[in-house]
Amino acid sequence: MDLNDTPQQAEYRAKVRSWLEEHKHEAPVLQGEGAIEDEHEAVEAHRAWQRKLAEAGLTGVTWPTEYGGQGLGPLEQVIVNQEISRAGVPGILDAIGVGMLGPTIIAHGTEEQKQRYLAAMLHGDEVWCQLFSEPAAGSDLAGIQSRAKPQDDGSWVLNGQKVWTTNAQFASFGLLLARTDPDVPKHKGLTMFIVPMDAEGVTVRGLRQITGDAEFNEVFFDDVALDPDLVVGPVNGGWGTALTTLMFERLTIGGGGEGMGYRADRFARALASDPAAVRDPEVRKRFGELATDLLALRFTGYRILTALQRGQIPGPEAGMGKVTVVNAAVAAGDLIADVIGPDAFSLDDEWNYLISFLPGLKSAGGTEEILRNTVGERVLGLPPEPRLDKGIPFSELRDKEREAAGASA
Amino acid sequence: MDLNDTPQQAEYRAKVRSWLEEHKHEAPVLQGEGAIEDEHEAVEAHRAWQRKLAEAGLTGVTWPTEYGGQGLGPLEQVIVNQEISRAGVPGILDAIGVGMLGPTIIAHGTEEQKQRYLAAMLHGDEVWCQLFSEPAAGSDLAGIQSRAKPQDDGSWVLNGQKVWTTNAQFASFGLLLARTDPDVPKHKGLTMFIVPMDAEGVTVRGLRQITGDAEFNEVFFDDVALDPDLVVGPVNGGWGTALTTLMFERLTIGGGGEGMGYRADRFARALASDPAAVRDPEVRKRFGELATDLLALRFTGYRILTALQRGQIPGPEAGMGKVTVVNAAVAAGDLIADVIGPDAFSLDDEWNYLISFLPGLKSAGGTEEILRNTVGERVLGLPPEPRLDKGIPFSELRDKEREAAGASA
Amino acid sequence: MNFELSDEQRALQEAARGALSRHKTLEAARDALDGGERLDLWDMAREVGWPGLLVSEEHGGAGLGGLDAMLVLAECGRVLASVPLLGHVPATAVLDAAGSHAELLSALADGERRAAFAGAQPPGDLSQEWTADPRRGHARVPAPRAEVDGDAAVVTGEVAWVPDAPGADVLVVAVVDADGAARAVLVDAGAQGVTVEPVVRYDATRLLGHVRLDGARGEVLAAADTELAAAWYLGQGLLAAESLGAVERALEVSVEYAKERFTFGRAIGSYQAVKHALVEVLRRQENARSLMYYAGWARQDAPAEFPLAASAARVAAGRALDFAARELISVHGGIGATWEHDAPYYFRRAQLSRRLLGGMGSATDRVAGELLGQAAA
Amino acid sequence: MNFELSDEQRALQEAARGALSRHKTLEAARDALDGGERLDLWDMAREVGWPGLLVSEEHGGAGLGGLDAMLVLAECGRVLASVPLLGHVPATAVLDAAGSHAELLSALADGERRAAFAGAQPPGDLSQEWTADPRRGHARVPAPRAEVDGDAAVVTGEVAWVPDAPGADVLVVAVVDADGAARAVLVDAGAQGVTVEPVVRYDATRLLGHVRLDGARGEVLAAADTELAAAWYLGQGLLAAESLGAVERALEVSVEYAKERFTFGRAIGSYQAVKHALVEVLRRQENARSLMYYAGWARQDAPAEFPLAASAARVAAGRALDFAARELISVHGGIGATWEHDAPYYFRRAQLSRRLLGGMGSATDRVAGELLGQAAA
Repeated sequence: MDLNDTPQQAEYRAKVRSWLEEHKHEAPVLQGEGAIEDEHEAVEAHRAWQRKLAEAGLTGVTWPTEYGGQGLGPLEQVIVNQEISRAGVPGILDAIGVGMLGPTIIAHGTEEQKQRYLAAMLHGDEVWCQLFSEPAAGSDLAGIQSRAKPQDDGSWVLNGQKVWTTNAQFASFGLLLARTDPDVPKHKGLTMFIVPMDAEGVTVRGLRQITGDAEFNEVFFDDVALDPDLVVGPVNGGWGTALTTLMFERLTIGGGGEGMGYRADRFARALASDPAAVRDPEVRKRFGELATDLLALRFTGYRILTALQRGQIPGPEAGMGKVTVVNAAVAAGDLIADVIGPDAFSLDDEWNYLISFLPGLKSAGGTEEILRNTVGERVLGLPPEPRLDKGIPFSELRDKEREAAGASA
Repeated sequence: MDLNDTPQQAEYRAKVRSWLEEHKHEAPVLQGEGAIEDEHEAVEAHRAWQRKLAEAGLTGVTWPTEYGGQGLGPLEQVIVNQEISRAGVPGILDAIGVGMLGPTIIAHGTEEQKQRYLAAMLHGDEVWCQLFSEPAAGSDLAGIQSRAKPQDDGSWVLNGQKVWTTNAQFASFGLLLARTDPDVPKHKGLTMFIVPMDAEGVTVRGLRQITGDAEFNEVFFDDVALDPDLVVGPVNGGWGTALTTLMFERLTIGGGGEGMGYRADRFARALASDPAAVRDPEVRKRFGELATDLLALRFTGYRILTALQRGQIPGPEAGMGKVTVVNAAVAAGDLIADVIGPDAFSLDDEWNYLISFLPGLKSAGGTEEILRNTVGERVLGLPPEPRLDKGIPFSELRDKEREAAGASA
Repeated sequence: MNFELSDEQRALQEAARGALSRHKTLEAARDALDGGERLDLWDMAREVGWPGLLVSEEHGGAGLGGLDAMLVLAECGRVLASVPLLGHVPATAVLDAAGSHAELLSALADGERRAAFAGAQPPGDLSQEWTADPRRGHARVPAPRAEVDGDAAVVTGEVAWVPDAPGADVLVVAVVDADGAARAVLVDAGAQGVTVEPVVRYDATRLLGHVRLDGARGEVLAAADTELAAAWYLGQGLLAAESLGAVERALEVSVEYAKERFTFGRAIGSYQAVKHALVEVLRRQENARSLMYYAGWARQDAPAEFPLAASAARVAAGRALDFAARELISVHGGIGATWEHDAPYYFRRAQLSRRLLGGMGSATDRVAGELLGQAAA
Repeated sequence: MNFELSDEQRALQEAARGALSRHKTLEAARDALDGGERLDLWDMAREVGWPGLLVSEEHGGAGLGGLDAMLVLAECGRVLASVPLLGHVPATAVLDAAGSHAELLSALADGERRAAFAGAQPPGDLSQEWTADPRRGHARVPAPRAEVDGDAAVVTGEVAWVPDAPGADVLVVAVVDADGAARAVLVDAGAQGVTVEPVVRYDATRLLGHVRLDGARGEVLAAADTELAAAWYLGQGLLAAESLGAVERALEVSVEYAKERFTFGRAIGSYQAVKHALVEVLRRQENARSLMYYAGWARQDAPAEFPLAASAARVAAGRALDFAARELISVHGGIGATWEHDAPYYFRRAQLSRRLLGGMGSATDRVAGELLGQAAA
């Protein structure tokens, strides 16, 4: 067991660190004291910072060099992330585009698409958003209802609604999954599109969360015309294209761990400042248990990084880290608010934010239930639930559901 | 709200109490210090005590008078139970027979059966056991495989195995559910029988639990011949007959609550004897939570009694009391053993017994999962799980299962 | 044996539900957080006679019992209505027990004037101290001290997070005199040396205030310390009731959605993960209800058990609400965590309630302490 | 970055599994409870070189690391094998660090002689005391006291529930001298004033003893108090490993049964209630594994973190085993709670392990104490 870098990694880390050391005064302040208040200004400053990182080769670390990347491995990406975090500067503005959507285009896009979109994405000139989830297609992503109808001239007309869309309010493009054939089973009639967010008929609406902030958006499509060259991957083969995106999503999440700031030492500081809490065995018991979970997460992260380094792709069990971290953070918020009392809910209190943010995080990126199903079936080899929607054309499914709901109501 | 008896109830209670006061010296000591050690002797002494209670009208309180009962309501039965518990004497030997099996015969038996069996059951002369559960039919009771084949002379030949049978080792008769037609869906081919436990081909084997005691038995049937007059209720209508038994089982359980001795004050005494434990906020927190659950159980019991008194039959939600009590008792055992340390597991320690007994109790009488399904569907009105066994002849079901198990293995 | 609600109590429940249904309480809960005015339902409460629920009939009240007040609070809790009864009702109970101040009592019973109870947690098996909630932190603070001279008292100290203190006309304060005995003191909210600092945290339907007394003059009430303790536990019971009501509604909404929302071709309520969790809400709800009945019964018929009963009711109902509010969000998927949905307001209610009036931790500890104390005796 | 087992470590694991597979350990666990002889696998352990795992090569040991010892204990834990390493290994680690007694060390490394560690829990953020496990009850007791004169020590006191003490030839005892400093003392098990009372509780594979020292003479070892502390935490890590191994096997058996057993026409493993619970076992198992690696790594490369790492590993593995053993019973329905089934022996292992070596409670408290202490610094 060795948590140290290899000589090559150490050299790379030194290079990254020295660049950051030299340039960190150019980074914008986006959080905490002195943060840029105006949202638009903040985005523009963040965009400029991404451009600098890109020019220094610190974005798209794992992208092929032909598309502006560095052609390096996931460990180098992790080193960059660690050094950025250590330097206390922001990461890139468009982590979703560069981390998940760009790689999807690299895997499934046409050469024209790659030339047109990738460089601008990498430099932050054009930010992207992911248009997959819908109000009625969350856990069951293939249940998407947004409809793109083919036109005689080869173009498409899109109608529908997406939800939980991060960055949509300033994105230039979205990668969107739409139903293009409702008369086949639900996984088979989907297609992936690039959607220019400034196209006519696209409306973005902020969606406020418990925190009061609009961390996500709803996006509405009203007769949006899409050119034929906006299709990514095969028509009606969008499910396969989407699986690539989801694989990169898992890779992004799997590499992190304590990245969300839910670290045992942070919670320890909050408790250590209250002598009565430090002396209370009940407080210590609760803290000891949740801290154990958070520590486990850190070292599970190292195991995943080791696997990545060996060229293995993390399986669905890597997603369990989210279950661990969310539940431990909920326990920490509960405990700290129990110790502080109602004053933990002061508007500017970090615990107020944490406690409010977690319930939304819990279902973001797939519920715990779906994850447990997947891990149970794919890792433990347990048999699947009976599926009532298999092989049934999508258009008939909805009628069946309405009927069933009527019967049980 | 009023926890007092009505004048009639108070009068009845006084009568019961005075009889017990007068006769309690005649009761055998079956537990604790001075208990009869030999099992056979203990059973015989208990049988004699049941006879005395029967003669005093303190068994079969709710049975119709024509079959030797008192024709009273469930509240009077509860009063008898409470007074027996208060007097510190044992209840009847054959609670299963008198509480569940006798009432089934009263509801579905022929007049000849009633005349032949009920009086001897009530007086403890003939003890009964319930032969429903099988190794492969626990939660899914209708999946019973014990097979009774009709003979040309109208008699039946029984083969199969039952399990979790209390009192089988000294029972005279068993009420048994067997499959009589495998070529119809599983609920439709069952029949209820009376089985003389001394018939040729019946073998009883004790089944030891974690405690080390054989609290249950396995019962094997090897070409056991059953006369036609041993059928209870309609041939192939056994499922309906069994539902009556299960309803009486729920009634028996619903009326109790803290009857198993899992009372908050009992656990409090164990903790109160350890001053370090009393001062430890973590111990107090855990005890406070489990004690709250146990208190809730007591007062839920009063609500159920109130409903019984009003002639209502408790619904499946009454079964949740078992979930509450088992989990609270597990928490209590955990806590007390944490406080005492390894010495809690001394052979003669009551906590050793409690901790060992609870895991078996957890699945006895239906698992928590099945109960939650039932309550979710019948009380909350949630839709059922998809059922893959509906309408399929029993004989084909097993083949399908084997096939599915092979596919997933 | 009768451990169910009487017909009168059911009528009281129904009347409360009816009265509250005419107000958009949930929208008000959201608006208030967004800077809107709190929807104060005191006038409605006066119309239906709630301010005098526990005031004896001779003083113009309804002369009802603790359980009746709990039933009303449960209905308020269902719809997150802001009705300042949590502070008012225990205060009137102490005043009524003292038997003095008939005129004030009538005004309070009528709702013309409003009271709040700046209570203290009574001594337990391990400590002889009366303690108050602190502004911030884990250590409890001593209840205010008073110099007593006959009926007059001069009070100094602070009680933080007092329910319904802002806007109250009079305060009933639990204080400790020079001999260490607990006394009930009536203080006019406008008197010199009295400051009530209004505070809003997380759940804007909740009217809270830090009550600071700097040599404030008040009148000692002829209420025994057992009455002060009973008022504290009444507060626990009322909070339990409020939480129970919120659980009931959260469960209804969750069940409804679980029947209608489909995923993978099945209603989500048909999946065990959802079904079993909702049954768990039901289990906790019914346990909490049984203990609320226990608390109501004990206050009347077994006062020695009231500390145990009210604390247990609070623990059960509080835990039920914690669980139910999270499940309400969770069953709705992401949409349950949005500002527009009702679920977050139940969550906010759960979060704040859990930390009020000593917090759930003290209540749980008290359940243990009562039983351990009895066992040691 | 390499946070996985080396090829050598995998080979060690496989060899251990192979060696253990030739013994009917589960049947032995059952028989021993029924009054049969405990199946002592010491001879097997000697053959494969386990007694000297942590002894340096110059003294005839394998000179391996803490993680290697944990991997062996995990394999023993899988099959509930009774191999008295939990006491022996930490004792040899202290002796090896002391650097004296070469002859004894060789004999211990070879397994010709056997040692046990009568350890004490080191001071934490709130207390400066070294404490030992008591015979019964919640209060910990002070570690044995010693009068030290040069290399000689006279020791008085008791350590209860010492793993593998019965039958050990020598004892390494953690004592406190007149200055309050912790010292390691080597005591011959046969020396005057030494009594080892064998005790069996609940899990008959477990060799335990109450070690009583009445003015027993021993030799002070040149091991720093940090070595004594490290040996205590090594015990925590080994217990964690043993528990993790048991979890692995419990999960395998549970999953296998969940695929084969049908109810209502479906394999029970297809129901979410069963599936999600088994995934929960997996989640806890993998968290425990990560922390066991952490403990192994920290002992070698970050000794200051070893108390935290080993305590956390114990908490995670202990909680995983608690859950896994109950789930193993529960997934099997009633049959899982019968004497003939293997499940109860995993349950017994979980129950007893939880209360050994300070108990899970102390370990959890220590995780908190380490982090709170750092945060306050």
